[in-house]
Amino acid sequence: MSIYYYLAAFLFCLGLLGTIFKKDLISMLLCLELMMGGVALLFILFSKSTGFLDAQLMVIFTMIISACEVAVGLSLIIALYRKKQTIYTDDIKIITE
Amino acid sequence: MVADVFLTILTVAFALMVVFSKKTVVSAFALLMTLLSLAMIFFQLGTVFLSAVQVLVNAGAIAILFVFVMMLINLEQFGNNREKSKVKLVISTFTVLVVLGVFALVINNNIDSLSVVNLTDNSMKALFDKLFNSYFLPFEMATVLLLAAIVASVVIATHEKDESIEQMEILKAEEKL
Amino acid sequence: MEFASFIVFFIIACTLSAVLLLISSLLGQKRKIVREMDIYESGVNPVGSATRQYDIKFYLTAILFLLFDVEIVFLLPWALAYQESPNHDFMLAGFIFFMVIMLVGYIFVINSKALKWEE
Amino acid sequence: MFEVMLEILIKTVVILALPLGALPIIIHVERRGAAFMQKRLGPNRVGPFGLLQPLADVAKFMFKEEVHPTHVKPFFYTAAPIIALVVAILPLACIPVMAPFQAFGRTIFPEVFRSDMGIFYAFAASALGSYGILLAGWASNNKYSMLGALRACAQMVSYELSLSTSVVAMIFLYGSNDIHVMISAQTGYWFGFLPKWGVFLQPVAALLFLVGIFAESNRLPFDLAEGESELVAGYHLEYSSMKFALFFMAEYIHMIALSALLIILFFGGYSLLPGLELIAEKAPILLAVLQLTSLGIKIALMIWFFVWVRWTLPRFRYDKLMDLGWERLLPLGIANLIVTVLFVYFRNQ
Repeated sequence: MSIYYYLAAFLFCLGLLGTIFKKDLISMLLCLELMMGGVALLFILFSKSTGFLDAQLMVIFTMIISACEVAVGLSLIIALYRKKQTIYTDDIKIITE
Repeated sequence: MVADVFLTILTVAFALMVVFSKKTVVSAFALLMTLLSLAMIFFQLGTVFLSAVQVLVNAGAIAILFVFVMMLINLEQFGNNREKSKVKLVISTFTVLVVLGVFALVINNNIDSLSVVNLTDNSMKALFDKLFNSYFLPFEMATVLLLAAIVASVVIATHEKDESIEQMEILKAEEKL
Repeated sequence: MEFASFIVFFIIACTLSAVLLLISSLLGQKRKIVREMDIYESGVNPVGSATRQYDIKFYLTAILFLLFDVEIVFLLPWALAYQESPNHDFMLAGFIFFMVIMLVGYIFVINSKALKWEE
Repeated sequence: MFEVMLEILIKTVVILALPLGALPIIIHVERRGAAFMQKRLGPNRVGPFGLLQPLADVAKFMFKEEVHPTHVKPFFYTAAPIIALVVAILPLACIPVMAPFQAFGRTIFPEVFRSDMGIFYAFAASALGSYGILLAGWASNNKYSMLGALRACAQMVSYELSLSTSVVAMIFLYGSNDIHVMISAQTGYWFGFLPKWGVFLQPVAALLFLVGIFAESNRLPFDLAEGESELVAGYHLEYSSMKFALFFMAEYIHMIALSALLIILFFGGYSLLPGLELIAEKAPILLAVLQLTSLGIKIALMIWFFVWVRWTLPRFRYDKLMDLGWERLLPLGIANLIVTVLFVYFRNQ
């Protein structure tokens, strides 16, 4: 079971690196989801190893928050795409029109 | 034990595919598979409810959302490039090292004292009791957060109907002429 | 035990479908006709690409599904905890608060005409 | 260890063999039923009453040429039918075909895996049903396929909401999510003749669930995904031979699994049909067989209902379909849930 601790760390770091290095917004959101997955796994592992159920509840809240984040984030991407026809972060350095 | 290693390899492979795939749609399907293998890990760890919720919410809804957005945005014109910047490389290496260091510290200091407690089916009832006693206020606040997300996403995605994509394209075509 | 059963079931189901595909690819007739390999578009030559932009309503449906699904999924633990709970009044108050918030969101969605397919 | 593995294997094979074996019969019944309702003959040449027609169909699917178009995305094109079938099969794993019984010195549960979260698992698995379709539509790289897949997907997710509200109402009423507890709550009679089925407690929830499973399995009147007059065949347009057959099988198995869930929640699952108790009292040894028969008869009636509706109701228009899902059924489900909760609360006062 301890191998899962390393898996959680790997997922978190990979997601982090992806979020930093990706150029388009959709891929960045995908990588954020990876980070969320790693965090959820870590919470479950802690709950399993210490017997505290609070950590499992944190997983539920993680999922709610990731749902909200994805919904609003993708809406922003859609709005941006309609306005500027781009999803690259480099093209949106100027926010105001 | 074999199942542990197998599921870990599976998850790692799909996670790598999310980051390194050239096409964004393939990344999205790889993310779906990562979430599903995470759900299988939750299942194996005995938290069947969380596994089902992971499949219902994360794999069932979030991944569909990503795929839909990719159908909406014509992704063929965007490559899936990664940036090559030295500043970012230094910063990210530093960050990852810090994260891993903290993690290693926590795990190495505590992993021996962490006794494995068997979570049985009864723990599910205890979990729900706890959710609706100690965590009642956060739970209700979460619904308020969801309400905010609903309003925000509808407003953001539907505003400015005049500037719809098709009209933009017509304008572009006229400019070319 | 549960997990082992699930894995066995899953592997057998996957093998079954893969074997079915394999059988037909082994037994099936093989020809190479170029026209047959083309995109089907009611017999005329294909126009444009299939990766065009589709209606934003599809996307809005998916996003609202995600958010309402999260709310309904978290009603399930509530429904299970209600009978066990010693304090039914408290649980009912929580449920009503939850439902009011959800209905506010729902009424907003319907009022904003985000899901109206016909203008 | 060996015994446990053997038990799992036997259960898996039986649970897979029952619906897969019933599949040709169901398809035959559907074709003959369609013919009956349209005053035609239907398939009647192969074998007596055309009973061997399904076998001929299977052979045809196997020996057909496999067209592999050049414009598709090869990996996903091949993976999509497999995913569709596997996902359709998965919910069957937690559906019990009879009551738990004692044998070889322990209790044997007649489902592939036993968990009190079984019903959640089934819904989670059937929520993945849209991926096979979406993947097929995208990989086919065809406008009809893509549009059909998007339509099917949007429709499935919309109706899943009202379906979930009815499940919440039923779980709330039974006070448990264990399938066996749910079914044992539904055995017995009210007033001596009316079976204690959930459908009499919650007719609105039953209606919502029924409409929901029609939409989830993409059957008429909700088969917009493959509306022949506009989209030719929908998401499986570019598929042929066995690949097409896998989609076909997935649709029917999805139908069977969802019908079984409906029967567990609202029609007493494997509890005996009225009248069969008399036999069970005379010969208790037959109880398991009678339970299996009861479940089989209930599912068969449900499938016949699917066929009946298919040739009775016309297809919806797409905007009407979405309006029905979001503006009629979802508020109905929420209102039903609120009324149920308030009723239970005030009854206990």
